[in-house]
Amino acid sequence: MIEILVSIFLLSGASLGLLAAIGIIRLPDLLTRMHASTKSGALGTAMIMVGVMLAFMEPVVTFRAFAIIMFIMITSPVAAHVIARAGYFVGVSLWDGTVKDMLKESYDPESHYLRSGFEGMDDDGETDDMDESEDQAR
Amino acid sequence: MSTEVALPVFIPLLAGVLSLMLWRSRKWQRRLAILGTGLLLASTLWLLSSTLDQGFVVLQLGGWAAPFGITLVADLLSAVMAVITGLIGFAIALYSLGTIPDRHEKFGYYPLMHLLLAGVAGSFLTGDIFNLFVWFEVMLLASFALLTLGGERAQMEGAIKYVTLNLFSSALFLSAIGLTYGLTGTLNMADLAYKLSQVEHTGMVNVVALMFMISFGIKAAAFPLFFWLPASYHTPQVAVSALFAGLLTKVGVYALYRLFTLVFVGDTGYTHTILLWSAALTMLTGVLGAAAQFEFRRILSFHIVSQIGYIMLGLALYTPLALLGGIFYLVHNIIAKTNLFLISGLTYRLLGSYDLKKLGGVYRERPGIAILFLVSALGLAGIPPLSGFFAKFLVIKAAVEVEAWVAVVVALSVSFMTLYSMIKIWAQVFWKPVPEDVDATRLRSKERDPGMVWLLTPIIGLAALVVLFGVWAEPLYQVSSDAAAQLLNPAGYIEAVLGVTP
Amino acid sequence: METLMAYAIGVLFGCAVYMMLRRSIVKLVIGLIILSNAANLLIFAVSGMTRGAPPLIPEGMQLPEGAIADPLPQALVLTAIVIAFGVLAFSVVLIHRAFEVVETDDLDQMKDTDT
Amino acid sequence: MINPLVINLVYLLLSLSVLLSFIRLAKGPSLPDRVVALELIATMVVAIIGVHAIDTGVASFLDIAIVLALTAFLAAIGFARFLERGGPRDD
Amino acid sequence: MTEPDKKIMKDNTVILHTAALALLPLQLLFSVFLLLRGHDEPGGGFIAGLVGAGAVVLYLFAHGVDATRRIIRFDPRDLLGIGLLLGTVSAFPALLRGEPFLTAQWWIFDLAGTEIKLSTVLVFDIGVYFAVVGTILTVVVSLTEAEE
Amino acid sequence: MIGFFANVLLALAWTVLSGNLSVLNMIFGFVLGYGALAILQPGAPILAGYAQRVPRFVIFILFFIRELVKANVKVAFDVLTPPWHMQPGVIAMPLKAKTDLEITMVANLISLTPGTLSLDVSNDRRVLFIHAMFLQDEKSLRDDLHEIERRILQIMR
Amino acid sequence: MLYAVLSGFLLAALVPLVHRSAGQFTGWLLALLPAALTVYFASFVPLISGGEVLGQQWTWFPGMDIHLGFTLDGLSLLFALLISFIGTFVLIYAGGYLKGHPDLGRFYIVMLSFMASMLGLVLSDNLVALFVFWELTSITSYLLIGFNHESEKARKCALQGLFVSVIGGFFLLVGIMLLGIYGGSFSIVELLNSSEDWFSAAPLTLLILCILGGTFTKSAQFPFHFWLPNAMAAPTPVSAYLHSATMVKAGVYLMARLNPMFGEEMLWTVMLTLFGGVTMFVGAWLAYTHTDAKKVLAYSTVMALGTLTMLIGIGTEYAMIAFAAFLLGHSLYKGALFMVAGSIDHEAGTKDLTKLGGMRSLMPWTAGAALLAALSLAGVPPLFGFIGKELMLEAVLSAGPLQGLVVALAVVSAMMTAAIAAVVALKPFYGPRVETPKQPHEAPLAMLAGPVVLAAVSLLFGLLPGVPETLLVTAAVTAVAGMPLDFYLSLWHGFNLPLLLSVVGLTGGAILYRYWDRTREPLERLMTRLDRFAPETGYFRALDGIIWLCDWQTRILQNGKMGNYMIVLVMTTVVIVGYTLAAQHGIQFTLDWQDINFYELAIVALLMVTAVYATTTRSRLGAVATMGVLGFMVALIFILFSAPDLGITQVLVETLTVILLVLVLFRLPGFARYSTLFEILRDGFVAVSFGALMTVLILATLDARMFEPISSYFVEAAYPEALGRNIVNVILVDFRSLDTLGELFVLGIAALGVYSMLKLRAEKLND
Ligand code: NA
Ligand code: NA
Repeated sequence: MIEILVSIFLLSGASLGLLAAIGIIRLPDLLTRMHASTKSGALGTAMIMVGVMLAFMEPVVTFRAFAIIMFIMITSPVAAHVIARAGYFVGVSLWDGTVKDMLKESYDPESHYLRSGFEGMDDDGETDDMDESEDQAR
Repeated sequence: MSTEVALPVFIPLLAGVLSLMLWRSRKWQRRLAILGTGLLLASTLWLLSSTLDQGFVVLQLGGWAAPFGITLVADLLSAVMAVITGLIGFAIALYSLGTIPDRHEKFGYYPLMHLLLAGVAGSFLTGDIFNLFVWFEVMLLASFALLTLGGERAQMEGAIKYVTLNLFSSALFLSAIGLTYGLTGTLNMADLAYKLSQVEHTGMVNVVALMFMISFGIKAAAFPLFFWLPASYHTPQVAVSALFAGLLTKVGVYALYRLFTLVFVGDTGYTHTILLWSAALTMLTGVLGAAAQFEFRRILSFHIVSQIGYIMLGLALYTPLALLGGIFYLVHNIIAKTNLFLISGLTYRLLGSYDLKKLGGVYRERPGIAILFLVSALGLAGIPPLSGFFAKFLVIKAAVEVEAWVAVVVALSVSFMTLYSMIKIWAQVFWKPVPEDVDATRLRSKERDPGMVWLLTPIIGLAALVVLFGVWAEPLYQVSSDAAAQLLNPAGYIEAVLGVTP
Repeated sequence: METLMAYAIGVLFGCAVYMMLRRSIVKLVIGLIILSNAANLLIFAVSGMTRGAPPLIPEGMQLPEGAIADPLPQALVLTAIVIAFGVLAFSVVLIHRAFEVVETDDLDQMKDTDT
Repeated sequence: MINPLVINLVYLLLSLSVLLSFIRLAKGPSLPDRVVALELIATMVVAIIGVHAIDTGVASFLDIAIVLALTAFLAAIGFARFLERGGPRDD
Repeated sequence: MTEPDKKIMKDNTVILHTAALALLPLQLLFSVFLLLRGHDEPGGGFIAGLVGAGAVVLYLFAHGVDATRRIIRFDPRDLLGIGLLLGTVSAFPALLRGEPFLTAQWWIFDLAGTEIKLSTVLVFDIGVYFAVVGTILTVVVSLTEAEE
Repeated sequence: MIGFFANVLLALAWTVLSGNLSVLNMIFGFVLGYGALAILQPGAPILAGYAQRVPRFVIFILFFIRELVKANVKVAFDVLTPPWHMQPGVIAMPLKAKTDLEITMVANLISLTPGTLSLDVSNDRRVLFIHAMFLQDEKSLRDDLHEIERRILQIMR
Repeated sequence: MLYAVLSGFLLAALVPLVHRSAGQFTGWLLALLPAALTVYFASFVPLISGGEVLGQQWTWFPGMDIHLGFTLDGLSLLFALLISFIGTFVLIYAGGYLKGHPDLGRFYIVMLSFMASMLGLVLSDNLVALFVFWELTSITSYLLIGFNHESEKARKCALQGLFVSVIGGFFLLVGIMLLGIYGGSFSIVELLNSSEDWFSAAPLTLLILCILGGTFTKSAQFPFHFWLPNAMAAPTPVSAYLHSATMVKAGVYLMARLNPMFGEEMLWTVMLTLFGGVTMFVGAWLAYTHTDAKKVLAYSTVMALGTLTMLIGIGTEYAMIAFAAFLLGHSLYKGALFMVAGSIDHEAGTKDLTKLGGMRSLMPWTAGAALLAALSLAGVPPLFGFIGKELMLEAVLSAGPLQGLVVALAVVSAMMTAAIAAVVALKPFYGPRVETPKQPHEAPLAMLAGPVVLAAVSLLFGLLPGVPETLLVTAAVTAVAGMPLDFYLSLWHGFNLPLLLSVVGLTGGAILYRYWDRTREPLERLMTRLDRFAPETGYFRALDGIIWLCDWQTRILQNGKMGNYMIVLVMTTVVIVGYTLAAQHGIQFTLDWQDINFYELAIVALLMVTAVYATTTRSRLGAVATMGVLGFMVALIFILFSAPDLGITQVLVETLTVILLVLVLFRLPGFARYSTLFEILRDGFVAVSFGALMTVLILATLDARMFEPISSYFVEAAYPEALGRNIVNVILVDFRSLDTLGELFVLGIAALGVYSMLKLRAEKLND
């Protein structure tokens, strides 16, 4: 019984990994590739670790596997964020099918200042409404 | 308990660490330099006296019996090399106090010096082939750092070659260790010797032996593997050059001596013939290279290569007299060569150059320095009754005995060309008047230079040894003779380390 | 498996040497990295490779269960890795400094110190 | 005991992902692309180690995975820093 | 190549800063864990030192040299010195018992039912730890300072 | 945080005392400890809100896993089929999160969900710029993102 | 005798002290030592002339059978007396000649050392000790010739002298070694006594040629004669004198010393006679064609050395006697003449014989001494030189197979010598007065003492030949001949062939002198034309050739290109190791492809791919990132094959390596392609060869395993004895902790090196 559970976790984890790899090969630009790689990869690994927990069923192993999942969940988005923004700002070209880029409009390449559009408002500004108005403004 | 065999390793390690921790105080680093190297010298003398008493001094580190733990072992060769390390270390420490710029002191000169000595002593005293690799690396990295200390253009250019070629050598060494372990399953040199003495000779042993030979040949600057040396040895501070000249390449030679008298003695007809050709060509190319140079330290650097050939010749001929001569030559050469580098620093201090064309007039103004040079230079060239003569005499006589005429002719030609170079320096630096465009105020100044005592003390001391080992060569001869006898009878070493009689 | 490793190590050594022969100092660094990896793997491979039996003694036992991998080459390789790392750190910075001082990355231009 | 077939299949999938990721790393075209590929490979290595731990029954291998998960992303941070400071992205 | 002092893009932001701050204690803790159990399980001074140094390097990348120097307080060279000193000194206690250099000395005692094993081996491993951290920090800090 | 720490300690104490080092026993110990802390909470200000946070956390995890799987399937479908269904783009998401830690948590969890990737935060830290893969229905995407943020803040505050 | 030798060195060391206190009387004061030595050695005369041989031995270097053994027999006594007796006057003379010279003190030091070395040489019984002194005379004479060291010419001449004698010295050294090896001893006495049992086993030809290589160069035998006149270019006639009268005779001394051993050997006799005869003639000829007084004297010395060599070679009874007599005579008159030449130079400011004349009245004492010495040189009775020459002519008449040639050479040389004598000693003093750069005065007492005494002794010995005969010559001849000979010296031997030849010689000499002005110049022109065949030209050619070779070799080998260095290293490894493997082990191994899992294959394949990609990519950072992958693959291999610690370490190290590279590469340029296609192919070949070698080595080793590894001990002892369950870690921190300690220091040093490289420069830039 538990073997089947483990197998399922392992296989789905590995499949996610493969998915990430295919994504990184197929997808057209840096940012879209990152969608595939970081998340699917991380999730796939996490699932395999769950498989490990189940396979061993020992506290020490469980703790270790859990730590691995935690660490991956912490580090991989951070890395993704850091690379993505670096790639974005140094001008890695985006896919032709990209539909909008709100960051580009808010960014001043001279002063390197990234505006929020809420400058001058106080902290309690009605954010929900702002969503709409911002979308229209652009 | 044979603590004395470990002290020459641990004293400089400790001195290096303390010196590193005292990086904020140059004053204490300087005091430590003297204290550390002084203690090192004392400990090596203790080791030598024990070795003379007992034949071998063996210490199983960590209390783990050989071949499982790491064994430190001193036979006479090791002990003599250790003493020379202490001696040169002490001399260089004194010299450094007077020559190393403040900035270099501030950026770790002294720790590096201590650790280089530790690496050298470790290499001489270890009885374990992998541990030898580790000490080689300690020594090598310390030498990298010392070589680049100062960051001048020439240093960088020289260092890149030095580093790259030596790293290739290290990779070969490491691979050879791997193959050795794969073949024999052991790392202790005595155990290796013991095991290899039990099996029929196979080609793979020779293959591995040659890998070691090439690797050590690179470190020793043997033909055709020496290129890194002349490219770099003249670039750092002269104290560093001197330290390198005296000790570094000799570690490679020592390693050749150790392995090719203890471990790889099953097919000396093959291995030692290769050594013989390499030795002859090393002598020749080195000395020819030197003759083409017009820079004090470059000349000396090329001569290191050629004299390595002499020492290798002793090993290659592999007779009692030849090994004896090789060891004698090794000791002599370290002292004389180091001293010549130190003297080059002295004239640099007086005239601000190493270029022979920009030097001159030292004999007229400073006859004392001239005599010190002449003694060391003629000693190096093998003019009697200085140390080099008997060294040369022993090696060549060994060659004549086995009628290795090529080696004899080469050795004599090299001896001649060495004299040529030394005389060239003498004529240019000492006899020739000061060139007109050279500022010689410091040379001519009658004022006392207070830092000069740091330079002169080691130079005078080493020059005295060059004379002493010439006019009173018998003690060194006896020690070398006993050391050679030990090398030719590896059973003693094996028994001392493993406690078994092969 | 050792057979396969022998080929791989040969490839690594070849690549390392090829990179060390390039004139661009930056390539030299890559060569050094591959070289040390090759040497480490050589030690590891040549002393025999064992699957799934790390040299660990389970809790509560005096000896490992069954045959285990030879721990000694592992210790050697570990030491070698560390040493290679130290050497590499130094070399990388050396190359960096050499480029700054000599103002070229062409090794053939760095020959003032020879004749 | 897990079916060896499953284990081997998992190994296959994971090694395939590593190979594919390396293709992206080799192709680039930009530095961030390569770094992303490197990150993915590191993650896949963690997964492989996990599978190996199950395969051999030696939990100690997981320690490597922990260390990898905790530190491998440092390389990515380093590359990003390189880009941020003006290093060429197409190198 | 651009001038190093000219900014080419927006600085790193809150996310990396915060992540580094959060990860630092985690990684350091883990490194100590690796150090202490290295004699029995994979780990040991060297591995632990690398992990610990990695933590500081991450912090360095996120917060810069000055902030890093503030949190580690020691000069990296002092860490290195301490490490090497511990490593070397651990060779000597054996001499007091008339044993060869580097012979391990163990002090095992029971503390509330737990066996506590103190030894020169542990001192040695701690020395390794500090030396590794000191080495990597010296290198990386010098390099980043040279860049700035 | 203190509450969680205390709970872990209690769980450990339970496992040691019970002498059974299995995973199930540890989880059991954790649950027991949680119960004890929940009872203790009104009398100990330092534990304020802990009892509520744990179920929220568990619920959040489940929610997040659902999001994860959902988004992964979407991405997987697009990756594996030849034509591109995606409409990627960068959008600005105003943040309710205020502290560094909150912003980081939000940004990272958004990054972890396939289809969205936190690019950067505006200099005044009030807007998070996100690269999204499927901008076909931006409104529902924004709702999803706000839902994630809301749940995170609930746990953290 | 040891103290006699050492006293010279000791006094040399004390010279600065003496010089400071004694001032201008230093020369006189120092001369007391050789004077005392003369007396000391003279005190042995009765004993030695009675046929005794004195021996003394001090242990020096017993291990090598090298002792400070001294033998005093007739030959060494004769030399010792000449050295100390003439040395006395040289020191006195130098005080006058070099008065006020700033380097006079240094001159005394070297001169005394030289004298002591020379004494050591002629007294030593041990051949190695003899060689030690031999080389010392070379070095000290180098310093003497180069006394005027700020002149480039002096330096060059000194160098030439040194080189020739040192090269010769090497030959001698080998000869001595051969004697020691085959004769079983370095002691001359023992060798002479051991009869010739060992001759059959020894490579006798080589041995003799080696020894002659040493003696011919030292004694300026043709074709090595050229260095001697150049040595005369040295500024002081004093040192020049020394080279004429003593050092160059070291070679002659050694030949005479060893003559009893080799006298029966054909090679020995022919070589000595032939080369000696030719040298005699060449010397005389060259002396005749030169005008510089010191050069003329130098060439005439060459002539004398040739004569002496030839006489040893002839080896007959007469030749032996002639040898001893000629040696004694030559030393006396040549010493006097050199000092005279020096005085002329000193007083008149030139030593060009064509520019000198009529100074008799201005320097009467000098002129008198010169006249006597010249007559002796020319071989005019009743001077002692005549006896020597008579005996020489008598000897050549019995020169065996070479008789005809030798006689002809001897007679011609005798004629020319007579002419030279006249040119040197008569021309400056007699005939019309020629204006000189300086107005000459009689030389001071210090410079007169030598010439006058020596010339007077020449006359005295000529008039009373029995005195030198009984005191010195008989014993010397005994030593050279190896047996006592019965003879007596006299001026008058009756009318015989030698007397006739002597008369012919003197008459011819007179004619040649008469037409010296007219014959000299055409001869000189002829010699100039022959210059390119001269041995000296050969010397310079050889020197240039060596330097060219050095430059060429250095350009080729040490060419500064690191790629080339690497290729040499790698190919050396490939060729030597590969050859050994192929020849001694064979390229044989078992390939085992069965034992591989597919995922392992994938990992290893990717490992290879990463390496190849990193070497071929143009993208520098791509290569760096690839290094990360390579590291991961290596780590995976470690992990899959049971090395978790290695895996962790590898992963961490690789990550940090990448970080390091990224940090550093920021400032460095991208991958540049500098290589041509040829270079790429060449390097590719080298790389592939090396890779193939390593593969084959590993495969071969895997098959050739000989012993079980020692590691089972670690497994067994790890927990029970070292209290650790991670065996690798236990090895690292306990079993082999010294490795780890060393490794730590490697790291520390690397950090220190990096720190100083980066910071020292930064600080420099800040200043
Ligand atoms: Na490595
Ligand atoms: Na270690």
